[in-house]
Amino acid sequence: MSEMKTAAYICSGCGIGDKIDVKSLEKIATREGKMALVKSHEFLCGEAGVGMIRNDIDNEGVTHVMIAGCSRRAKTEAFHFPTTAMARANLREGVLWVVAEGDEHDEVRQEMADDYVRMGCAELKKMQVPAGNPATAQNKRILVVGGGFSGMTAALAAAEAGYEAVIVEKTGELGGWAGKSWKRVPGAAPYADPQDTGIADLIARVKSSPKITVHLSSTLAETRGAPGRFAADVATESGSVTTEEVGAIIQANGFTPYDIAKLPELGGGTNPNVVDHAGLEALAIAAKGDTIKRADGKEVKSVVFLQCAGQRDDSGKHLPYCSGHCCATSIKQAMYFKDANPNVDTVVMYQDLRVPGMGEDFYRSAQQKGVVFTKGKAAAVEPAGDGCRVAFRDLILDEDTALEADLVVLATGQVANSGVNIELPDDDPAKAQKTSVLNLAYRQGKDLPILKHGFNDSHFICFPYETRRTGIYAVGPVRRPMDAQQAEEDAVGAALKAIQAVENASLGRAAHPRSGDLSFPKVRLEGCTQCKRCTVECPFGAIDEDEKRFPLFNESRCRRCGTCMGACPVRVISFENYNVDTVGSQIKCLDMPDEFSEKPRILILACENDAYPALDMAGLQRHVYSAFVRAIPVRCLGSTNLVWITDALNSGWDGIIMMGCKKGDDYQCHFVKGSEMAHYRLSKVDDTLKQLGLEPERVVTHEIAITDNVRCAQIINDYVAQIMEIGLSPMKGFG
Amino acid sequence: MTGNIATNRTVLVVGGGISGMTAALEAAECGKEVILVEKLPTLGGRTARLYRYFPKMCHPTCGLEINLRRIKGNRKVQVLTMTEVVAVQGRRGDYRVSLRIAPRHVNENCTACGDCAKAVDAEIPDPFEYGLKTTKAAYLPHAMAYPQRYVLDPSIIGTADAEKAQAACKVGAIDVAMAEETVDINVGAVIWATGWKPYDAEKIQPYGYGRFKNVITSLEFERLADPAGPTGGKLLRPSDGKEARNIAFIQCAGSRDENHLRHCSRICCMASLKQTQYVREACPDGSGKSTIYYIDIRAIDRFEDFYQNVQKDPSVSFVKSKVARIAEGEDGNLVLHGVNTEGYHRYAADHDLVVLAVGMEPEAKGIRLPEDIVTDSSGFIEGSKDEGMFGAGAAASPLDVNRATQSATAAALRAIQVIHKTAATETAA
Amino acid sequence: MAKKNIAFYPGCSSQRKSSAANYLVSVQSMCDKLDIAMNEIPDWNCCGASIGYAEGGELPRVAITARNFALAEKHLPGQDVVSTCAACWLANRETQERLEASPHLRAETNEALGAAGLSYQGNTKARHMVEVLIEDIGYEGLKAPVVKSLEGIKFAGYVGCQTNRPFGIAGESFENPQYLDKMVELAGGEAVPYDQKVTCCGGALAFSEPEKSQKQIRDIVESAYDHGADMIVTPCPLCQANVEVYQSEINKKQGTQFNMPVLYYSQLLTVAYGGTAAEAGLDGQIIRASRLEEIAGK
Amino acid sequence: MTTANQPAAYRNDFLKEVEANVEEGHMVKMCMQCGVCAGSCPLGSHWEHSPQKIFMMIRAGKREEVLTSDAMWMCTSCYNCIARCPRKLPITHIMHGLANYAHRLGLAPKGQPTRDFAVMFWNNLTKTGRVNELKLTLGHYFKDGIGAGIKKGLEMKGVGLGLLKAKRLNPMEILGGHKLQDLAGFHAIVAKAREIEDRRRGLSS
Repeated sequence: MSEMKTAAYICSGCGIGDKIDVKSLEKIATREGKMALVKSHEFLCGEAGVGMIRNDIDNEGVTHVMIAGCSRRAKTEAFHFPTTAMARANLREGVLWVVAEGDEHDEVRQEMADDYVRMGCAELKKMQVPAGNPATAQNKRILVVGGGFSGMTAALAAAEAGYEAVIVEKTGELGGWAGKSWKRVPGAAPYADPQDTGIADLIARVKSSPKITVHLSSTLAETRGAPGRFAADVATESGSVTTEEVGAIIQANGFTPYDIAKLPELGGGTNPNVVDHAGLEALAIAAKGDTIKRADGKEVKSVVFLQCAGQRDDSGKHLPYCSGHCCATSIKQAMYFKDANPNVDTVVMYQDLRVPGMGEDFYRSAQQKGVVFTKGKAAAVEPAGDGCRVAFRDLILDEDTALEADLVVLATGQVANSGVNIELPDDDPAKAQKTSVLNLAYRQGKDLPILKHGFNDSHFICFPYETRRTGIYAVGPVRRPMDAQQAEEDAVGAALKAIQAVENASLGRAAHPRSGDLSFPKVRLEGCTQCKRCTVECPFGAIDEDEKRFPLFNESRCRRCGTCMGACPVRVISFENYNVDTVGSQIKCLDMPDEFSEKPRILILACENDAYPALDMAGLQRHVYSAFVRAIPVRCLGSTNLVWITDALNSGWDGIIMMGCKKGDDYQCHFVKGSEMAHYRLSKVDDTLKQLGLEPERVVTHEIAITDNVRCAQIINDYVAQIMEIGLSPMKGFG
Repeated sequence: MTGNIATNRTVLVVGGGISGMTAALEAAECGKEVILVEKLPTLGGRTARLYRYFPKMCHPTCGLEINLRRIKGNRKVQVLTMTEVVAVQGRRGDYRVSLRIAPRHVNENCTACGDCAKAVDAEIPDPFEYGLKTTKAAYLPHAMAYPQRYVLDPSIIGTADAEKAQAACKVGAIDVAMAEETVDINVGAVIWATGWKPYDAEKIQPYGYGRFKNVITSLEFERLADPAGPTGGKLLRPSDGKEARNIAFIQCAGSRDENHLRHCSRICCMASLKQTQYVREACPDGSGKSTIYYIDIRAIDRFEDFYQNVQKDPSVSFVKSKVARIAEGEDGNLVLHGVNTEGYHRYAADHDLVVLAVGMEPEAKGIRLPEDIVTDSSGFIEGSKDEGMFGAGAAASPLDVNRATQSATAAALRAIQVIHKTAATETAA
Repeated sequence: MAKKNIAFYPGCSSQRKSSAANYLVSVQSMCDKLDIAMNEIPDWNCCGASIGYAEGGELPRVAITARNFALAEKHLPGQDVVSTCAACWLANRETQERLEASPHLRAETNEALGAAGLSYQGNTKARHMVEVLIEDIGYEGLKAPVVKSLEGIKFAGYVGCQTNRPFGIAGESFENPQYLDKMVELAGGEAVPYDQKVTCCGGALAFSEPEKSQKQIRDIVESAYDHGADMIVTPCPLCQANVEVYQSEINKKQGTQFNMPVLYYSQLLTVAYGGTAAEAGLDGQIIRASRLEEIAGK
Repeated sequence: MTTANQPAAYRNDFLKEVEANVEEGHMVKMCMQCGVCAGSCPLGSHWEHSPQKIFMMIRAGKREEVLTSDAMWMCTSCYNCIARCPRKLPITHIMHGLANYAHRLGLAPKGQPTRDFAVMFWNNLTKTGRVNELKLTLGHYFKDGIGAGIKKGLEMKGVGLGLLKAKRLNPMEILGGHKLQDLAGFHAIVAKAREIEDRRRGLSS
């Protein structure tokens, strides 16, 4: 890297020059910021302004640029200098638009702008343009665990885009549950009849694809590595082991039907004439489109489907969730009977009929065929005569009644084959009972973290593939209960994410949400005390431990949130463009007014994803807040290192507001646990405050949503008032 | 047009809502060139106008921020706003697409400083707020608008207001003479992520939307709940600005109805369950009451948890009934007439605000799609016969956001497959 | 040659000296002014009305209505079959729809008609007089002959059921149809907002379930008073009869003081077109529309 | 056709019977129990079973309860239910059809006033081809006997006199009134139609 040459550019446009003394800012950038070049411009983001910067970079050897003007979120197209380190001082959204208008505020407004220029310069000098990983991982094959409908669809989707795929299937054949079904719920207009499962075609395409390798009767004995360089030991039943080198993993190992034996009151496991969906599919396959016969050979003349059997249960005995597909599946199976013989009495007993979207057409079609739907809740299924007697509450006719049928089908739910729940303690018997699917050689556990009810779903609504293990994607019913139509979309989507993961890995780029980021954590191992906080706290399981028990960073698993950096008590972890010093130097560079100035200084550490945009938008909408605050964006509140807090307190800051995302069950932190970790660490700040003889109110945290633009202004103003009441920090002048 | 030159290796994404942005970004982050066109002046689509998402009660703009940052940081995605597709010719792997770009009258110089808005007098119904408030005729579509540039409403072009706006702009961003442009581009695959529109509630006559002021749509209710919305987040009813305390949510307003939309719109049950929590939040003293009138509550998979929690909420009650009709009382209150079919109980229930959980209709319904495109009976896009064009998100099916982005991700791969095959064929030749 | 020729199907209530005789009289006067020639279908029979269902069943009802079409086709070829009565129009339209939809039903119907040497071809169109006025003459055309203004009289436009549902007049809404209001206004009167526009008067159940029906009627009249109406105007003979005739009953039983004239749109238009009270059938009102009579007398 | 008194619950027998014999009966199965019909009926508060409930009872096999219900007889033919039904069930017609079927089977409630009136109406109109309003009115008043008829007639005297005065009730109708020229043809059509329909239903006229 060539020698650093810094330059500061100060924009006086958008009214900045009218309210703020730009000459003073220039002076500060030169004298205090020690910028080699300092220039101002009345329209910096315009062609001439950008041209000026570009020229300095190209011809004057400028390597580091500090732009003081609008927020870092604005004018990103204009200020696009990818080879140059850049810091932005937010004079517009952060000062001009939020400080109250009027001459009486000129002084504090100017001080605020002055400080932001100081901070911008300080940050800039500690930054480097990320050089990227020189040794990126290049394997681009996709491993698919599970050879059912989802798995085969995913493998084919990858192959069709030019990527090799490896399928590892536990059983001796491809096809999964769909392969054991007579037909599937229709996935295209007119949504009137069951359609062919398409499984035979999928199997044929998989087998004939030169890009797909299939391992049958195989499981994963161990999976090591990271995106772009996974090594998976594929063990066959016979004991032989093959190692497959792959770049990304799709986990599509499906579901297990909820055990009907757990529903004895509905005849499950006790009555031979009570089956589940899978049992009925077997009977339908045996019938080959003809009249369906029971296991005992009797032709079924009447059948009842009991929906939500062992599902939507709030007693804690059965599955609490809805499996989503069962209404359509029962409709499909009811059609098996009606299509073969319209005279079969076919009743679907439901509580809420759940056939979203075009499923409504499928529902209508079943009614057209004479399937009777009734809103009711079954109480008991007992043997009666040659068949069953279903006692139920008829919710429409408002009576307890009963009906008789030759066969009862229980619409039980899907239980995810998600492997081990890694969050459980090792001695938990529930953990011991489960067999791992992926057998990841990760510090943080063998399988994907479970979101809820045993499914490996993403927690994010906007980002359904954001699992907590980069480059590993759960798909199909292991991710969320679903039907074939959804599984198909899911599998194709997951294939894309796997492809993206290998492409990212090959270039050393971060995945979402910091997609494209080339920085990655660097660690000074000589300073490391092997405290393991970084490995434990990493939300993405990116850090292992090497044989000497030092942290081993797997860059292509890392999402660049900086939680490890925040966790590190000895501050040996850093990013080239974001580190303890980039923030620390900003905290320490202020022109701190003395204790008697009545001008407190409040530090805001704001999550760049939500809180900082909220502050920006407070500005955009001109919600006035105190000019005593100085906001610094952080990648995640989880990257907050406690040294920043102690540094700030020691430097005489009067208060600190930490603004992060919501934590808890419905967390909104983009890095899963960052916000929670920050809160946890801060619970220990009290000791520091006590040692310094400071009030606990000097450090506060708030959960801020991106919509909280009015609220964050209010929080600031209330806090400043509170600090004024407590009094300014006695620490000033000691820093 | 500036930036990338489109080729038959380029993916065109039509629609800049969450599905379109997702499809564009997922393809671009796999290394593909993408052109993303949006009809409106800003990206963000319908979801940007929602206050919160179910089931986490998180904020749609949170994901929007991330997606915008991805777009800002990825030069492979080229965004064209105020742009519509007017024609598609050619075939899979080699389409010629005509784009029509409407004049924004504000160029790239715009810094979003707001001087033009101050200068202009004319006000228009704020499109972002469904007209629940007005905005200046020179406006930034919303706080997170991208591109962050103002727009001049066509109604002031040729008036003194436009001149005033131009005079007020210090950076020469306003171009009153800007004209409509037509551009032809070459692309290999097209993803239609044109999204959905709310079913026209006025057509559901017995509910009196458009006749009774206090009958509003679920989308309008989102704006009322939003602190950045027209009422500052207070649930004020339109007739008299009184805080609504006894709110009815009518499910299947247009959906599951052969007089209106044949399909189930999937999201509305969860949307109303979510909105009951806005009511709860708005009335911390517990004085807020929500009543959901439904046929079936369709809270599938773990959404069931959310449903069960709402069921436990004493401020929310459920009536299994499709409301027959609504009558307006003198005080602006509304009387809902119907029968609870669980056991047959007739009601005439008084509410101070009625929210219609309006159904989703494909936005593309009614606009001319290329002939090759296949739609289902409700007008949702199934894809093109030549398998080079794909529907994504709510353009393809009534989907919630999570499933829409999933669908968009899948569509991105399908488009990549087309590009891959085109490239392979051309290399081979 | 008249501007327009129609095959007129009066229906039982609108025959001479029947309960809607005043409707017939005023429609005739109105059509004269508009140059519409009403050619009565020779030897037409009752449509069966809705209430015919219990004894009639489906096919006999369809068959007797089809007989009227068959007669129109035979004697008045090419002319639309136009009714003034809601029930007649509905029966005609439903019958036509079903015969179009089901070849089986059509065959059975023709088998029945064959017993009288008739057959249904399906080449006429069943319409309501209001449709002829709005679609063929147009509001402008309806306004043209107006010579007297009904200024100062407030009307509640009561559409009722069967002129409105399930078919309704094209372009109108089920819940808030506007055409009566427009007719009132083009005649110079004032149409008051009215929330019982499409409420059911009880129909034939006015006979069999008088208590239940009279509750409906009470709502309809009361709301007209509440909205400041002087008179009610309607397109339906059964609505007219029920709402007018039972006011005295309701007064007697419930102590109300209803005295609200209930008129046909054709009566309003006839007066506005300069017709006499007799031409407008105003002498057929049980509750006299004195203010309208005054205007007609001027 | 099954005519067992109490068919087993949720067996298709009665549904099939309805589909075969009731006007538009094939649409009963399409109901999704939203209840908009029940809430739309002007006389809804007076009956025991709403249309949607009747449809559920048909599917549940409650033959006797359905056919003896008074619900169908409360229909004013206002068509609100038809206009609003999201499944486009022709509810008015189905209710009429059920009433007709129950009546033809002799199961409809005895003395149900609308049933009586409806029968009278049909007989009145088929007699001469057109409705004789005077005879219809008188017949209706006197359906419960002379005494009740006179009482009812006196009660409604005002109404009758009003119509008479307004020349909207013709006392001469008592002598015959309007009558078709080809009455024989008309009767032949009615008879033939009924014969065909009864044949279809397996009933004898």
